[in-house]
Amino acid sequence: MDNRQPILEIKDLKTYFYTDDGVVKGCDGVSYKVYEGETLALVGESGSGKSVSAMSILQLIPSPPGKIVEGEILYNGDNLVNYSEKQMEKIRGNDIAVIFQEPMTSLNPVLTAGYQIMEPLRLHQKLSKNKAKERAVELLKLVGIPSPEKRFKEYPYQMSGGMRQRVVIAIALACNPKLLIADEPTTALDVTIQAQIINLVEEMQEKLGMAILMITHDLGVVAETANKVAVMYCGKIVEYGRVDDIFYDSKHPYLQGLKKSMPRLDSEKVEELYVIEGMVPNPLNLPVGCKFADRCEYVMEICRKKEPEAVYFGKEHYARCFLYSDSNESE
Amino acid sequence: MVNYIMRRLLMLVVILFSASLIIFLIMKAAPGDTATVLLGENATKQAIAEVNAKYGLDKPIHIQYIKMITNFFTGELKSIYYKDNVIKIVIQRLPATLELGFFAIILAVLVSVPVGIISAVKRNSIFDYLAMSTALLGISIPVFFTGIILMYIFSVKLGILPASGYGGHIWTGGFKNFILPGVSLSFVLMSSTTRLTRSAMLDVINQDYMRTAKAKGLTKMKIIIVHGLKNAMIPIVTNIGNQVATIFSGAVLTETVFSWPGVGRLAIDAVFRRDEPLVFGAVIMLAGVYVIVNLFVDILYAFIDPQISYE
Amino acid sequence: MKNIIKKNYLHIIILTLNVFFLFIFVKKALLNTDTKISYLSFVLFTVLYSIVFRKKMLMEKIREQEQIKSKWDMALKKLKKNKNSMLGLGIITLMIYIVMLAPFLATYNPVEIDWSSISQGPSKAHWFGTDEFGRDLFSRTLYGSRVAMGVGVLAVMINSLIGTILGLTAGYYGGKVDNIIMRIVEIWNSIPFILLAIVLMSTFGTGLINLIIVVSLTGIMGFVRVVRSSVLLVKEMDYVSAARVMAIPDLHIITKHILPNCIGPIIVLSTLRIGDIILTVAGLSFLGLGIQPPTSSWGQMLSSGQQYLSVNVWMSVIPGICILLTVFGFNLFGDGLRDALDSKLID
Amino acid sequence: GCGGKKETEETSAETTKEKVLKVAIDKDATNLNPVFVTDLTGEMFAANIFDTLVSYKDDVSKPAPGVAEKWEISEDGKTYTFYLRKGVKFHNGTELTAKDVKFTIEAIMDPANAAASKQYLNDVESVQVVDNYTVKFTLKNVYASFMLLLGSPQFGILPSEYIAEVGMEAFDRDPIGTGPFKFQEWIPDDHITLVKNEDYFLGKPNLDQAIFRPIPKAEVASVELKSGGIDLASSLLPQDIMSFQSDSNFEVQQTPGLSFQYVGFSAVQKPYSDVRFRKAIYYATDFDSAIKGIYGSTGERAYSWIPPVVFSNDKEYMKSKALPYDEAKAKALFDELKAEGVLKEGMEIPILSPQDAFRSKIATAMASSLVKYGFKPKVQTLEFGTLLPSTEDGKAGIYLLGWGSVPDPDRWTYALFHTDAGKQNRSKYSNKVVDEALVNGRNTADIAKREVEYVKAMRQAIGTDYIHIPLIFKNINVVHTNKVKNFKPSPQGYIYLYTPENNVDIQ
Amino acid sequence: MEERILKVEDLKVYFPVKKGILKKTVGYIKAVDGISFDLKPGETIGLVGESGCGKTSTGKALVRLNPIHEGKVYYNGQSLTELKDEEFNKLRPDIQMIFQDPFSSLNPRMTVGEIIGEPLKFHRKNEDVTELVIKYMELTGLRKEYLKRYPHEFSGGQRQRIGIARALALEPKLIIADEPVSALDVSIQAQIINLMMKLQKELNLSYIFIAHDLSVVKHISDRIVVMYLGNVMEISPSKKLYSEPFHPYTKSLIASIPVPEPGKKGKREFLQGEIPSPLNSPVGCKFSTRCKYADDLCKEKRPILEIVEGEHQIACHHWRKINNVE
Ligand SMILES: Nc1ncnc2c1ncn2[C@@H]1O[C@H](COP(=O)(O)OP(=O)(O)OP(=O)(O)O)[C@@H](O)[C@H]1O
Ligand SMILES: Nc1ncnc2c1ncn2[C@@H]1O[C@H](COP(=O)(O)OP(=O)(O)OP(=O)(O)O)[C@@H](O)[C@H]1O
Ligand SMILES: [Mg+2]
Ligand SMILES: [Mg+2]
Repeated sequence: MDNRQPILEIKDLKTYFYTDDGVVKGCDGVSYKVYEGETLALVGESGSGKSVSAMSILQLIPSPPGKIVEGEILYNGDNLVNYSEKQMEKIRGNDIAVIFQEPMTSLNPVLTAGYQIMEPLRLHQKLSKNKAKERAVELLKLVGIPSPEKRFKEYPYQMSGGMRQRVVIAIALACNPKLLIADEPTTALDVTIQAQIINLVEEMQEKLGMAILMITHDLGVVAETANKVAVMYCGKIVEYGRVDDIFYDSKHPYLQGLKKSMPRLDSEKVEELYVIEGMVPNPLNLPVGCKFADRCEYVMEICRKKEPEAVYFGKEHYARCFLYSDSNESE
Repeated sequence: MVNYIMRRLLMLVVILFSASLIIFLIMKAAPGDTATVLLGENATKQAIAEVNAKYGLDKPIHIQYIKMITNFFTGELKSIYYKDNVIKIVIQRLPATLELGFFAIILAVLVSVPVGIISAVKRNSIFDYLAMSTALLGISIPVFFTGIILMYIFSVKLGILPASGYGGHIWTGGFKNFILPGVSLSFVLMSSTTRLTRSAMLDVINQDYMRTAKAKGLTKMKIIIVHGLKNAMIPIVTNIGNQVATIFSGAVLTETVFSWPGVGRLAIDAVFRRDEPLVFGAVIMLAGVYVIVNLFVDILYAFIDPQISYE
Repeated sequence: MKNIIKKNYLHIIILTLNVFFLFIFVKKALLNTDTKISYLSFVLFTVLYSIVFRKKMLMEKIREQEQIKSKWDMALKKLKKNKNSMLGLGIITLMIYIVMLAPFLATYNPVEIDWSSISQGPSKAHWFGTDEFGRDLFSRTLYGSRVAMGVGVLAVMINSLIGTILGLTAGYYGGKVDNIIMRIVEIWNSIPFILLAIVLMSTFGTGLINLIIVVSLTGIMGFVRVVRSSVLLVKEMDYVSAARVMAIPDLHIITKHILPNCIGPIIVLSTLRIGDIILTVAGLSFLGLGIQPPTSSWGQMLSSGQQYLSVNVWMSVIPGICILLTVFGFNLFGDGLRDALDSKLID
Repeated sequence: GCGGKKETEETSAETTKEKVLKVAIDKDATNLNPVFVTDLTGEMFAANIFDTLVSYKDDVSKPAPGVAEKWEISEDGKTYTFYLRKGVKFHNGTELTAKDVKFTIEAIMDPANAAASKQYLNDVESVQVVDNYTVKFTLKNVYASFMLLLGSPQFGILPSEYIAEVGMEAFDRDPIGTGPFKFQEWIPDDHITLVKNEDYFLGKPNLDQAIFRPIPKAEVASVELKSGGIDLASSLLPQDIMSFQSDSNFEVQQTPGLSFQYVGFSAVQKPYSDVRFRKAIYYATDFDSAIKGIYGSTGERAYSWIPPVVFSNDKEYMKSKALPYDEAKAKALFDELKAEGVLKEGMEIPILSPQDAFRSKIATAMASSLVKYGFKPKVQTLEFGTLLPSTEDGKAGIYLLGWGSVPDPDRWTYALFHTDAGKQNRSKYSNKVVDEALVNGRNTADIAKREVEYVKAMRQAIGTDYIHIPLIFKNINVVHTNKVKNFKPSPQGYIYLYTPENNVDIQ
Repeated sequence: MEERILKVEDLKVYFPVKKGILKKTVGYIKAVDGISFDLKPGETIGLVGESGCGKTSTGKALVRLNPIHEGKVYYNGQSLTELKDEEFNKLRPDIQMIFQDPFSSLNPRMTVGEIIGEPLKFHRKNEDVTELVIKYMELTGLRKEYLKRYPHEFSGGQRQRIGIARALALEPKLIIADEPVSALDVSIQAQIINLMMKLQKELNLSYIFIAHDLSVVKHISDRIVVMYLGNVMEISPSKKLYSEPFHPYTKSLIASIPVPEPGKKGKREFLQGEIPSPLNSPVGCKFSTRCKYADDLCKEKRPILEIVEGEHQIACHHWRKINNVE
């Protein structure tokens, strides 16, 4: 269906952390594509490698201990893995921008909001101080901050969480990036603010036509924002597909369980929630075979022996689960 | 802000007088008296009584202390030994101490902040390792020993620097005299500041906003200087504020070794001579410097850390 | 078994060495009270060491099965990996041995005067040379370690005790109590310490006990600050709230919940303070307020040796190096400990 | 007088090649007014800035004319008449007259000034101005050392008019006298500068300027001497003096001094009051070696109180009474005392000493030897403020102190050995023979007769009762670079920059 | 009148803002500004609202971890607010609390056995502590082998179980659970929610369940108290909350929650602006600054809780108008 060239394509990315206690495979063979004007959502449990795979794109992984050991990150066909630090600096904040999860800590507390917005403008677009200021105020207005001239001079501590997150977004949008990586941009916010922010991001996407890589663990947010979804578990994508596939035709037992175990506002009261027993395995000590095997209702012998391969249910919908491997052999 | 400073200054007065009271009481508890020391071994009883009467040393302790305070405020407190106004005597020596102290502090900051930053940025490199070991060594040597060794090397062997003494204000040609005492005094502060800068910088480097800065495409240098340093300055400044006491304590030793005409040496001599008014004055001044520098540090915060405002 | 030996070779070496020392020094042990006490304390040390070692092995066995590491285990591992702090620990251990075995290692009586050989350089008869009284510097250096370590450790114990109690009280009760304690400490801190020490020592005399008391009153501010701020951190933890909701008495909360969780910074700070205190004592010696002669102390040796720089550099260089090494050792170790326990509160 | 004159002085020194002598002193002066000086340093400055009626600068044994050209002493020894030189000018140009002499003496006697030297003027009844150049003193009693007193620097003649003008207080810090050098500036604890008085009535000093720098640590003074920071220093450490002796760039000068150090015992406290104990201690420590080892060449072993430069030199006899180092005898005496129960095994024996490098080491040596006899000696080195009061009235069992005074035997003995001397008699020593001899010595003017009395006193107190162990008469040691010429040390330890016989010069 | 285990009347929790060396109080953070609700035995009441609206402050005030500025709290008819500390301490085992952060709520220096056993040593002195500890561990699904382990050896979910076991061991009647599942992963949340519901049935507990996730609250609670800036906006039986929200705030709150069904969005109208600071909150209705129906009345007069019907209460001047009710 998609013959367009993706803006970003990640192929078999492996980012490992070499810690004192052993190797943590932060993301272990992840592949996905992001197209212009589209949103790809990464969902999954805490520690499943969502952030690591995204941060690898801009080489923002703390190193040491982190290291990209394998794979390609193709941005418009160029492999970013081979870029030098100098080349990366040109990409960061300019072509690809990031919004981080914590609005409280991702702004520098001792610099004014205005200064922080002006920085990428002056750096990448080489604007003069006055021009940059004009543009920064414009950006503040764009992200819906009332009385932007006043806020321009304020420090982060003088703003509420929602406002700070808007500033972060303004920074990210400053240079009209082609790709926006949003790492749980609303997790720390209240629902009413979250709704505002999500709306804002969508508006921006419409206006600027950028691609978004949205990381979240809230399926509600996924449903509202994403075109495609990648579900991660223990450093691997266990299921991938268009948003409808994921919500209405999910295949992987983990995803199915996850959906069932969430209480829903719009449903009648059920006595007991569905439970995925057990817990996420220790990243230092991952089991062989399917990482979900220990918690899976349908676990089979083979699951504990071999890593499942991707099984396709359509052009863009696949799951890594042995439950389906037979029926799809032919493909 | 002005309000805040006023209030702090009020506190300062309380602190100073409590500090001087502590010293005064301990001194009063000590055996021995001022007159004997003043008149020397050959003094007669009558002479001692006369001296005691003259300086009011025969009055009850609380009266003596109150008199001392009132005299201090009216500017009439006189040193028994120097027979001169205590405030004047101390103020005369204050520049030497302050210049030396601040010279040492500035020297320490100039050396240790860059070294600390480089160490943090190049963590676990040979530079880091060497810098940190040297810094640790620096706080492991007694100040007075460093002093005499420096003297032997730079004055006797190399003959390039004056060994001791104060050659006038640092800006009026006395600079050469500042080098040896300044260096030996700054050692302690240098060591602790280097180490602190490193750890503060490491802390800052791991903060989210540093990642944000990197994600903007800023160069490493710019990230460290613009985004890192100002944040790291907060603990560094605190440390310097806390170390002021150490610096001035250390100055007592340094001043003795380098024949430096400072308040520390004056105070020690005054204690040895039981010159109570002078001890009183010196303690008030030294404690005052300590408190004021700390106040200054607090005010400095307001400039570094926008979250702090003293309204 | 092989594994055990391989993992614990250091402890085994130490224990063997101890037994070896015990064996060869047994004859000298009954020489005088000094040697008797030293020998006994060494025996005690060895026995304690073996008990702790055994306990550790037992614990290890249990832990090994479960593959679980506590915070302390992780800290220990981190500490062990840190070469610097291991060097520091090595120096400290060496010093402890010297302290305990000084009478057996000394070649002369450290206070024995020999006017016929004053201020000599190192020789076969006197390995480190002699001082201005013709006393053997090697023996004096060995004995001097006792004063340095003794004063350091004791003073730090008093120091940390005072600091911890004040910090705990100020931090836990807060409000007025906090305000009063902090003001008092601040006043105390604003008096330049050396001056205070001189006044105190001229008032109460210059004995060893007085010296310990006086130096243990230094730097209380730092201690109180660190303990207080870590109490403030811990106090906000929900487990303290939980304890209060469950009507656990205050004293119990302080001792069981608050104190154990502030112990890290206290240990680190204590280690670092030992070095400071050894230096302070040396500084006081320089001003003539140190340990009283004829007891050999490094500070005294250094400051009097300094007067003989033109005659015999060894007289100052040797105690100088000893002070430097010991303080360096404690600082290295304390520093590693700080990193391992991750006590950011201490700077 | 204080303040930044430094710069001008340095630049001018370069251009005109001024002769500047830089001198190390161990302590800063506290006051430059002779009336108020209490220590050696202050006296030294007074001696260079002021003149006294008579002078002992070149010869301590007899008075030479000073401001007074000549003088007469009445038959009964109670009236002294001084005839002043004409044309002696203060540094501000006014002439010195009898009025100034009277003013000076009265300033010292004024209780409001609480001068330390007031105590020596108790015997003065009046001072009279006879005419502008004649002044007459009337005494209550015969006072043998009166001339000596008038020659000491505290009695430097003050300019009465000038003081009336500026006030005593300002004068303390910015004095003018008649002396060979004028005061120029004083940066406390850093330096005091004197410049030459071109119009000095005895001659023209060679030096243009002298800078005195207080250097509290003797080892630093040596470093300064070596590095050229100073040209001349006294009171260096013996070991440093030795190394200067072998250095051809420096000259070391010695002269017997007027100061003395000793070990004292309490005469009223057991066991110290027992002469056997004192003797045992004398035997137990090798004082000869210790003194040699500790003082080096900076002094001469003392056997009696009165220094050889004064008189009553009874050295041979007293030396024969000194006890040699003898462990066996010491042990025997200690054992005897232990047997009697006077001493106990493991007894604590405090030894009080000042903090200086010499006496504290003697104390250490004594303590080290006492350990061997089963005692617990406790050396306490105290600063003077504590030491002096704790050694009063026989409170201290064993103490080390010193003495320094003008060259008169009375001043070296009466206050210390006479029963009624007061708290100066730290041992609380009391002996009839000694008392009698001291009183006789004091009230006799004939030198030969006095000598007999003092010999008697010393033989009793030291040679028989061993109430003190005399240690040393300290030499005055001065080290200076070869560039310094014509310098001669004085027994009092003063540094005279100009005397009629020695006009110090520097090349 | 039905029996009430807890009754809160006009509760106010203020934190003084102090300034200067004399620590003069210059104002108050009105964390909780007059709320009322009650709780039946065996009932669960949910407290929801945005961050900073005073949920935790309310919970902590009930167990005296926060000072009560004004208002009354009755426990089984007995007024708690008047009790002295010692008397209150006797009642403490009855009212227990479970905390949000499973990491900071357990003392890292104590073993699980000690953590659960500690309160027992003081309150159930005569019984075998270890036995009791094991009993409660098993009740909350912890294996008894864990007795000697330290908290860091457990996952978040397990730690939360330890916290629950510690609270249960005192045999409380009422448990205040402050966001017990917010810190947990979705797949673990369900385990804890189920456990809590199971225990409630078995032990006849009453819960005050604090959360900001409306769907979780709705799932576990019988009634829901919607708070905004220290005031109650609406109290509603949980069944009615989603279907019939009456208060404009509740309406927008529900509308803001993303629904996990693609394509279902678009009909939302969400709240503008942000919550005012509790230091100087609006005089009238606290929600008036963000409410599109707000008029002068709302700005001046604070609405009181009115009964809509049965257990459904609302604090709004215009609720009838807005919802077209007579
Ligand atoms: N700096 C690091 N050092 C060591 N391990 C790391 C580091 N950063 C991440 N990891 C590990 O990599 C794995 C994936 O982490 P990642 O941050 O991508 O998770 P996530 O899916 O973003 O989770 P969350 O929802 O909590 O943000 C985790 O096991 C984590 O422990
Ligand atoms: N100890 C305290 N001192 C001062 N202010 C406090 C204190 N505790 C809470 N507050 C303030 O009271 C208000 C309510 O806080 P509270 O913790 O009750 O909110 P909450 O509803 O639990 O929020 P969250 O969802 O973030 O937990 C907040 O503005 C908070 O800043
Ligand atoms: Mg993440
Ligand atoms: Mg809360």
